[in-house]
Amino acid sequence: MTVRVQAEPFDAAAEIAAFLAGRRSSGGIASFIGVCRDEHGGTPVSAMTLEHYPGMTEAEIGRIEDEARRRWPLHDVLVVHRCGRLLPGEPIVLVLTASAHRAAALDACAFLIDWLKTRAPFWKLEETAEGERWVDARDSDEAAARRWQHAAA
Amino acid sequence: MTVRVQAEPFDAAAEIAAFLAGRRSSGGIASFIGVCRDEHGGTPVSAMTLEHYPGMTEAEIGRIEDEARRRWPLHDVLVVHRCGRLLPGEPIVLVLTASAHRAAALDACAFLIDWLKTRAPFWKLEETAEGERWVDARDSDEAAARRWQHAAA
Amino acid sequence: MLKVRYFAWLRQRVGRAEEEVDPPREIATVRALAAWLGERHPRFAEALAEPGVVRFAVNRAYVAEDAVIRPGDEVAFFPPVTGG
Amino acid sequence: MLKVRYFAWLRQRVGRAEEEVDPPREIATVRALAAWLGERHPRFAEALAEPGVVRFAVNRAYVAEDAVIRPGDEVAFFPPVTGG
Repeated sequence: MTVRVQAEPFDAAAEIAAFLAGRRSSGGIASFIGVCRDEHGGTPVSAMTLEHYPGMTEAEIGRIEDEARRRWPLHDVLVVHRCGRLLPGEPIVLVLTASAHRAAALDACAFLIDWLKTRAPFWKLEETAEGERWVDARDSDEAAARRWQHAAA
Repeated sequence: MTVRVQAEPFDAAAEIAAFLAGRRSSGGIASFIGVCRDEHGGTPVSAMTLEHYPGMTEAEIGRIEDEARRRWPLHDVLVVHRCGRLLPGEPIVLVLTASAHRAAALDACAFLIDWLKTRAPFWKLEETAEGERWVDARDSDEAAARRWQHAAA
Repeated sequence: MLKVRYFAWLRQRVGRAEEEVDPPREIATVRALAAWLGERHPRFAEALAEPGVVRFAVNRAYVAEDAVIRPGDEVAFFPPVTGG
Repeated sequence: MLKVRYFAWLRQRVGRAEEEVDPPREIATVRALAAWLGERHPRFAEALAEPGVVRFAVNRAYVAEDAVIRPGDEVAFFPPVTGG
């Protein structure tokens, strides 16, 4: 099982330790950890709730992972994503890739988080002193995902 | 101190745990871990010795880090690199970057390892059943480093 | 019968997370279903009128507006995603 | 006096990791020093003859072949790096 969506906090470093254990033929391991920030656009954020679409989320991340494996020779992939309520400093998402060489690991990691940001059905609701607000999708995320459309493996 | 060259093995996951601790304003943490592989070009590798140029190594990695900080708004950078004798499965290098957003963290991490591969004065000597052999520099590493020459921040 | 689901602020606007609906036979596409649902939920109709604000999924996979719907399908409407 | 250092297989070819040398005054650049050292170490001269095989550093920073050297400098010769 390489995709996990969970309400419980996770320890990103412990996930990386487990992913590395016994790995002797993967020369490159890349990771991205997205962390809940304590501010957004200058406004302090005290907590965040991640709503998602159970069932579709796992299926969609699975499709994104399949696409990454089709493009790069990956030994392993792990995606862990929180749902529910998070506090600043808690990891939201972890993407881990392993390949024989670094380029495939790094590119696949960037691809996975770019696609996940624009395709996985999650929505962030921030808690601020002025109340709750839904985070707007960013055009820059769409642009980041689009750059992979014509990228060769 | 954000650059360390050491003969002692290091625990990449523990370094990442320490790097993450208390971080509440960095939304994106990217890492690359280079691992000593148990084969190279089809030949089993039983161990590897990393020779380096003490003094120049740290200075050169420092210059690479300065360049990365000039190009991207980084909150923090850590580079740990082994020297001496390593066994398959042991981490050779860890590059860690933290930024407010993911693109800067991911791009800076890829830049740092690409430049480190072509500029930091390390040389790999592999131990195989046929004896010792120096690893050849790869043209693909030079190409990977060159792609950053014209890249905007 | 169809199961319809709403997420995030679209869910809040509609006032419910999901509903079972039984539209007339001529409601054969996601676009037609959305328009039909908009008659019941005016604030959903408002969101639909803005281009690019509502995304569509049938049976937990993204589809275009002209995707055909069949009895028993789960149809979801939601704003652009913001995870990761 | 200059301190000269060799690394990796270049060190093995020369047969030493470092040496103190005192070249004549007209040896004013890294290129000239390398040629002068090649006379003492034939296998170093062989490596120098191959284009792109030897890299140069003065006082622990990369330099081009025409970099000027001064008494007290530390000059290093090494093959393309293979770390990371």
